[in-house]
Amino acid sequence: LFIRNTATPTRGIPELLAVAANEPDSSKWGVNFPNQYSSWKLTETNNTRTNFGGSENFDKLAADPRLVRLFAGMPFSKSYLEDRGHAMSLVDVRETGRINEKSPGACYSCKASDSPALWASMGPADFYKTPFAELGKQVNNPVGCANCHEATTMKLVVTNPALDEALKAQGRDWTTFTRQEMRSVVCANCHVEYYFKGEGRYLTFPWANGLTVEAIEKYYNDLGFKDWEHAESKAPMIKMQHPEYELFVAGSTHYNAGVACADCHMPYKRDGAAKFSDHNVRSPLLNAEAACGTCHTSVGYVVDRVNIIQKQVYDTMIATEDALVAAIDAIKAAAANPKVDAARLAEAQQLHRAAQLRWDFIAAENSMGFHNPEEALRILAAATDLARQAQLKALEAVTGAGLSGN
Amino acid sequence: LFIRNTATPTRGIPELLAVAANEPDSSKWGVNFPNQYSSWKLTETNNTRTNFGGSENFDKLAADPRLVRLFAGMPFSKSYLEDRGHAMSLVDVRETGRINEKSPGACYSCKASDSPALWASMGPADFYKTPFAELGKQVNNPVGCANCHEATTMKLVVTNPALDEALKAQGRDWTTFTRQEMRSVVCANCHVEYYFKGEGRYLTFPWANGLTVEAIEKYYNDLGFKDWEHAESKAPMIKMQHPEYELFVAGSTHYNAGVACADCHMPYKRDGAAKFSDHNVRSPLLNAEAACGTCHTSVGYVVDRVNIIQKQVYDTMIATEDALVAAIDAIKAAAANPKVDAARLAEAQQLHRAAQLRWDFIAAENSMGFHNPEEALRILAAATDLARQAQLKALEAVTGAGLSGN
Amino acid sequence: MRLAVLVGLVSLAVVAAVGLYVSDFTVYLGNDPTACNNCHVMDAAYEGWFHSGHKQWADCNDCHTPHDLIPKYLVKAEAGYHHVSAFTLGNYPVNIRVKESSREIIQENCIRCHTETVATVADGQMDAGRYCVDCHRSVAHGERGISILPYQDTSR
Ligand code: HEC
Ligand code: HEC
Ligand code: HEC
Ligand code: HEC
Ligand code: HEC
Ligand code: HEC
Ligand code: HEC
Ligand code: HEC
Ligand code: HEC
Ligand code: HEC
Ligand code: HEC
Ligand code: HEC
Ligand code: HEC
Ligand code: HEC
Ligand SMILES: [Ca+2]
Ligand SMILES: [Ca+2]
Repeated sequence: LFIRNTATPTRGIPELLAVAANEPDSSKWGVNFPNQYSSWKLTETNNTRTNFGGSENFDKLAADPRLVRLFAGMPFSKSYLEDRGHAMSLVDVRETGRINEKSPGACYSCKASDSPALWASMGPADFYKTPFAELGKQVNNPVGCANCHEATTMKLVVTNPALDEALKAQGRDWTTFTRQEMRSVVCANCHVEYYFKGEGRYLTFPWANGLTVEAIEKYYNDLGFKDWEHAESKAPMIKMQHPEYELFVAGSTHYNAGVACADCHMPYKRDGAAKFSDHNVRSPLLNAEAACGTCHTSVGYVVDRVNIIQKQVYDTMIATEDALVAAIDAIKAAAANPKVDAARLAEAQQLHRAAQLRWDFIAAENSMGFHNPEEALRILAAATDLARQAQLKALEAVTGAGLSGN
Repeated sequence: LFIRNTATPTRGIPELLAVAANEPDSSKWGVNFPNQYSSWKLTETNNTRTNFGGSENFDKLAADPRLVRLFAGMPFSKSYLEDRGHAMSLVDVRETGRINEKSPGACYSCKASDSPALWASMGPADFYKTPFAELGKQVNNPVGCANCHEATTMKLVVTNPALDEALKAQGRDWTTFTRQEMRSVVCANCHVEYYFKGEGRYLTFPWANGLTVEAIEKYYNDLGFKDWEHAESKAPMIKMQHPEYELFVAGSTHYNAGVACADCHMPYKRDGAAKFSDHNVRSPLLNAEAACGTCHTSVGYVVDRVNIIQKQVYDTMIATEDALVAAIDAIKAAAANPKVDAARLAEAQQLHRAAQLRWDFIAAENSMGFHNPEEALRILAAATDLARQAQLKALEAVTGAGLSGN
Repeated sequence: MRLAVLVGLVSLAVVAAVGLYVSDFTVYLGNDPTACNNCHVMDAAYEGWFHSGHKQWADCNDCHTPHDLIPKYLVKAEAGYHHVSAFTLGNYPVNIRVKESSREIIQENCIRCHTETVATVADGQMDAGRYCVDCHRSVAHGERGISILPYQDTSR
C-alpha cells in the first residue's frame, strides 16, 4: 500500500549469466549484480576501528586481560579477536588459535558460501563431524551470496539447517515471513548463539524455550549441558557467542518499531539512478548518514546517543567482570580449604555459571548493548548480583551460614 | 519566526483582570485564563492508577514492605504515599504522617502558591525556620499559577530561591534560557533532590558538583552530611527525593532530543479553534494520544515500550532492594558479634550508604525509570553491586579478610 | 563584482538551458505537486505528502515557498537552479534533507494557515527555538520511521 507507484529496486543490470543453485563463487553472481558484488568485496579491506567495534581485528584478550581468567580452560582464553568483514571470514577462522586437530567441520558452517552446497551434497550430519582440516579441502569461499540468497530468485532464504530446524521446532515457517522480517532473519543464519549437540557435533540453536537469556539458560540446564569446566572455579560453564539476533528481538526499541538488521547494516546506496543495498556490511557508525539518516533527521543526535549508551553498558559490564573475578577467587579459596562444605561450594559454582553466561550474553554480543540497551543493562545487573552471591556462597561454604544474611 | 513574541492582543482571551505579582489565589489568574485554570482544577479530582504511577494515593509501604526496613529510623518508614495532582499538594503535606512538631516551614516551599509571596515578604531564611504549624496559618493555596508564572507577563520563571541559588552557583543565568528550556526548568523548582542546610533548615539543592548521582553523592560526602542514621545498620544515610529533573537531564533520549517536561505532561489541548497547554498535569499514560501521539505516530508502540522499560527497571530495582536488605542483616549480625573488626564494619556501613542512595535516586524518582531508562538501569546495577559488597565486608568484619577475594 | 554579475548571468542561462532540457520548465511556475514529482528523487517526499493528513489541504508550494509574490519566485529560481543542477550532476546526498532556510519558510507557512489555532501558544514571551514539526513530525510527509523500499513490492 505504501509507495506502491514507484519502481521496484532496480538491479544493476539485466541478468547476463544464469547462476547455479548454491553457487559458492560470489564473483559468478557478481556478473549479474556488479553493485552488490563490488560493495561486498569491500568487506575484504575494511580496517577502520570504532570505540567498541569496527573492522580492525585487534586482540580482545590484550584489550581486557580479565577475559583470560573468565575463559580459563577453554580456547577463547588463547585467542579472541575483534571481528571484521564477511569476505575475511575464511582467513580468520583458519588463522585463529581456537582451532586444533579436534575441531569439527561444523566450524565452517558460518564461514563459507560453500556450506549450502556441501550441506546439500553430503548432508549436514556428515558436514559437521568431518574434521575441520579435512572438510577445509572443499571450502574455498568466504561468507557470500549463497549464504543469504536463492540463486534463481535472489530471494533472501534460510540457508543454515540449524536455523531451519530451530524455527520448525517453534512451529514457525520462515517461507511465510514478510520481506522485512527476512531482512533480519537472514542474519540469524549466523549471528546467533549455538552449540554442537552430542558426539556428531551437530550444529544446534538452543531456542526450544524461547530466545531470551533466561530461556536459553533453562534449555542448557534442562539438558545438563556445559561447554567446558572452568579451570579455576571448576564450575560447569556455558560460552555464549554473538547473540545479536536474540538480543535485538527481545523487545528492543528498533525491533518493536519494525526496523531490520539490513536497515542499519545494509542501507540503500545510489549508483546513478539505481538504488541498491550496500553489501559492505560493517559498523553503521562508519556510515551513519545513510544508515541512520533515512529515519532520523539528526544524525549527530543519534550517534551521540550511541556513544552514551555504549559507555553506560561498557562501564556496567566491566563492573560485572570484576565481580566474576572476585567470585572465582573466593570459590578457589574455599575449595582449597579442608573444612569446606561441599554442598555450598556446589551452589557457589552454579551461581558462577549463571552469572557468567548472562555476562557473556552481553559481552559476546557485538553492539556493546546498542541493539537493546535496556535489556543489556537489565541482564548485566542480574549477572553482577549473581556473581556477588557466588562469592558470598563460597564464603559461607567455609564460615557456615547465618552470617551472610542469605 | 519561531513560536515567539507576537503582540499580546493575539492571545486567545483578552485580559479581564490585572493579576498582582505573586498572587497566591489561582482562581484570580483563572479569570483571564479559564482554559488553563479549569484544566489545572482537574488535578484536584484525578484518581486513576497506572501500573507504577497515576493519581491514586495508595500506600507505597504496604505495596512494598521492604521499604519499611530500608527507611528504618526515619519518617518515610511511617508514611509514604503515591503522589497525586498539584491541587492536592496542600492537603497531602498536612495529612502525611511524616510531619511532626519539629517540622520546619521549609516543608511548605513546594506545596503552596503562597510561597513566592511569603519568600518576598518575610525572606526565605525566616520562611524556612518558622515552624511548620505556625507558617501554615499564612498558607492557603496548593501548587498553582504563582509557582510557575510571572503574573504580569505570564512568562515561566524560577520562583524557588533554592533553584535560583543552585543555578547561580553553577554560573548559569536562567533569564537567558530559551522558552523550551524553561518548559523543563520550571519543574525543577520542585521536582528535584533537596536537603535542609544547617540549623536554619535552609532549603538547598546539592548541585555544586553537577546533577548526576555521583556528583550529588560527592557533594554530601564532602559535606559529611547525613539525613539520618539507619536504625539497623547504623550507617549514615541519605534520603533521595523526586530527582525527576536530574535523571531526565542526564543525557536521556528525550532530553537530548530537545523534548521538555511540559511536552509530555502538559500537551496542547484544543478548545474550539485555539489550543492551550493542558494544565491537568498527570501521568502521560492517561493521555497518551495527545502526550505522545503528536511526535510518535504509533501511540500503541510507545506505550508498549514504556511498559517494557518500566518492568525491566522494576525487576532490577526489586533485586537491588533484596540485596540491600541482605546487607542490613549482615551488618547487624556483624555488629552484634563481640570479635567484630570495627574498621571493616565502618567500611560496610559506608558501602550501605553508597548503595542505598543510588537505589533511592531511582526508587524515589517517579517514572519507574522511563525518564532515562539506560541511566536508571546503570545506577541500579551499581547499587546492587555496592549492596552485595557491603554484605561481604560485614562478613569479613567477622571472619577476617582473604576469604572473600576482595 | 563584475565577475559576480557575469557568473550570475551564466548560471541563469544554465538554469534555463538545463531546466528546459531536464523537463518542461514552465510547469515549475505553477503549483502542481506532480511537477515536483517529475524527479524520482522527490518520490519519497511526494509519497509521504500523498499519504499525509495534508494532501487535501496543502500543496508543496503552500509549505515550501514564501507567500508574497516576489520572494516566491526568487526562492523558486534559487531552489530550481539547485535542484536541476544537483539532479543533473547527481551530487546530492543519499538522504535529502531540508535546508535551515527551507525550515524557516515552512514554519512561516504553518503559522500562516494555523494562526488561529496557535494564537494562544504562539504568544510565548521567549523564543522557543523550535519548529512546529519538532512535534508534528509526520503531518507533512507522514511517518519517517521505517525504511520505505522494502514495502515497495509485496510480490516477493
Ligand atoms: C538501529 C540500527 C541497528 C540495527 C537494526 C541493528 N544493528 Fe547491529 N549495530 C548497530 C550499531 C550502531 C552497532 C555498533 C557499531 C560500533 O560499535 O561500531 C552495531 C553493531 C553490530 C555488530 C558489530 C559490528 C562491528 O563493528 O564489529 C554486528 C555483528 C551487528 N551489529 C549485527 C547486527 C544484526 C545481526 C542485527 C539484527 C539482528 C543488527 N545488527 C541490527 C546498529 C544496528
Ligand atoms: C553465513 C554466515 C553469516 C551471515 C548469514 C551473516 N553474517 Fe555477518 N558475519 C559473519 C562472520 C563469520 C563474521 C566475522 C568475519 C570475520 O571476523 O572474519 C561476520 C561479521 C559481521 C559484521 C562485522 C563486520 C566488521 O567489519 O566488523 C557485521 C556488522 C555483520 N556481520 C552483520 C551481518 C548482518 C547485518 C547480516 C544479515 C544481513 C549478516 N551479518 C549475515 C557471518 C555471517
Ligand atoms: C552459528 C554460526 C557460527 C558457527 C557455528 C561458528 N561461528 Fe565463528 N563466527 C560467527 C559469527 C556471526 C562471527 C562474527 C561475530 C563475532 O565475531 O562475534 C564469527 C566470528 C568468528 C571469528 C572471528 C572473530 C574471533 O572470534 O576471533 C573466528 C576466529 C571464528 N568465528 C571461529 C569459529 C570457530 C573456531 C568455530 C567452531 C568452534 C566457529 N567460529 C563456529 C558465526 C559462527
Ligand atoms: C549478509 C547477507 C547477504 C550476503 C552475503 C549477500 N546479500 Fe544480497 N542482499 C541481502 C539483503 C538483506 C538484501 C535486501 C533484500 C530485501 O530488501 O529484500 C539483499 C539484496 C540483494 C539484491 C536485491 C537488490 C538490492 O540491492 O536490494 C541483490 C541483487 C543482491 N542482494 C545480490 C547479492 C550478491 C551478488 C551477493 C554476493 C556478492 C550478495 N547479494 C550477498 C543480504 C546479503
Ligand atoms: C528504519 C528506520 C530506522 C533506522 C534505519 C534507524 N532508526 Fe533509530 N529509531 C527508529 C524508530 C522508529 C525509533 C523509536 C522512536 C521513535 O518512534 O521515533 C528509533 C529510536 C532510536 C533511538 C532512541 C532510543 C534510545 O535508546 O535512545 C536512538 C538512539 C536511535 N534510534 C539511534 C539509531 C541509530 C544510531 C541508527 C543507525 C545506526 C538508527 N537509529 C537507525 C527508526 C530507525
Ligand atoms: C518523553 C515524555 C516525558 C518527559 C519529557 C517527561 N516525562 Fe515525566 N513521565 C513520563 C511517563 C511516561 C511517566 C510514567 C507515568 C506512569 O508510570 O504512569 C512519567 C512520570 C512522571 C511523574 C510521576 C507521574 C505519576 O503518575 O505519578 C512525574 C512527577 C514526572 N513524570 C515529572 C516529570 C518532570 C519533572 C519532567 C522533566 C524534568 C518529566 N516528567 C519529563 C513521560 C515524560
Ligand atoms: C511548586 C512546586 C511544584 C512545581 C513547580 C511543579 N510540581 Fe509537580 N508536583 C508537586 C507536588 C508537591 C506534587 C505532589 C502533590 C501531591 O501528591 O499532593 C506534584 C505532582 C506532580 C505529578 C504527579 C501527578 C499525579 O497525578 O500523580 C506530576 C506528573 C508532576 N507533578 C509534574 C510536574 C511538571 C511536568 C511540572 C513542570 C511543568 C511540575 N510538576 C511543576 C510540586 C510541583
Ligand atoms: C524541593 C521541593 C520540595 C520540598 C522542599 C518538599 N517537597 Fe514534598 N514533594 C515535592 C514533590 C515534587 C512531590 C511530588 C513527587 C513525589 O511525591 O515524589 C512531593 C510530594 C510530597 C508528598 C506527597 C507524596 C508522599 O510522599 O506521600 C508529601 C506528603 C510531601 N511531599 C511532604 C513533604 C514534607 C513533609 C516536606 C518537608 C520535610 C516536603 N514535602 C518538602 C517537592 C518538595
Ligand atoms: C506546574 C507549573 C505550572 C502551573 C502551576 C501553571 N502553569 Fe501555566 N504554563 C506552564 C507551562 C510549562 C506553560 C507552557 C509555557 C510555554 O510554552 O512557554 C504554561 C502556559 C500557560 C499559558 C500560556 C498559554 C498556554 O496555554 O500555553 C497561560 C495563559 C497559563 N499557563 C496560565 C496559567 C494559569 C492561569 C495557571 C493557574 C491556574 C497556571 N498557568 C499554572 C506551567 C504551569
Ligand atoms: C516533542 C516530541 C516528543 C514527545 C512529546 C514524545 N517523544 Fe518520545 N521520542 C522523541 C524523539 C525525538 C525520540 C528519539 C528517537 C527519534 O529520533 O525518533 C523519542 C524516542 C522515544 C522512544 C525510544 C526510546 C527508548 O528508550 O525506547 C520511546 C519509547 C518514546 N520516545 C516514548 C515516548 C512516550 C511514551 C511519550 C509520551 C509520554 C513520548 N515519547 C513523547 C520525541 C518525543
Ligand atoms: C504541510 C506542509 C508541507 C507540504 C504540503 C509539503 N511539504 Fe515537504 N516538507 C515539509 C516539512 C515540515 C519537511 C521536513 C522539515 C524537517 O524535517 O524539519 C519537508 C521536507 C521536504 C523535503 C526534504 C526531505 C526531508 O525529509 O527533509 C522534500 C524533498 C520535500 N519536503 C518535498 C516536498 C514535495 C515534493 C511536496 C509536494 C508533493 C511537499 N514537500 C509538500 C512540509 C511540507
Ligand atoms: C529537477 C528535479 C527536481 C524537481 C523537479 C524538484 N526537485 Fe526538489 N530536489 C531535487 C534534488 C536533486 C534535491 C537535493 C538537493 C540537495 O539537497 O543538495 C532536492 C531537494 C529538495 C528539498 C530539500 C532541500 C531544500 O531545499 O531544503 C526540498 C524541500 C525540495 N527539493 C522540494 C521540492 C519542491 C517543493 C519541488 C516542486 C516545486 C521540487 N523539489 C521539485 C530535485 C528536484
Ligand atoms: C495551505 C495551508 C496549510 C499549511 C501551509 C499547513 N497547514 Fe496544517 N492544516 C491545514 C488545514 C486546512 C487543515 C485541516 C483543518 C484543521 O484541522 O485545522 C490542517 C490540519 C493540520 C493538523 C491537524 C490534522 C493532522 O494532520 O494532524 C495539524 C497538526 C497541522 N495541520 C499542522 C501543520 C504544520 C505543522 C504545518 C507546517 C509544517 C502545517 N500544518 C501547514 C492547512 C495548512
Ligand atoms: C510541544 C509540541 C508542539 C509544538 C511545538 C506545536 N504543536 Fe501543534 N499540537 C501539539 C499537540 C500535543 C496537539 C494536540 C493534539 C491532540 O489534540 O491530540 C497539537 C495540535 C495542533 C493542531 C490541531 C490538530 C487537530 O487535531 O485539529 C494544529 C493545527 C497544530 N497543532 C499546529 C501547530 C503549529 C502551526 C505549530 C507551530 C506554530 C505547532 N502546532 C507547534 C503539539 C505541538
Ligand atoms: Ca568488528
Ligand atoms: Ca502519582
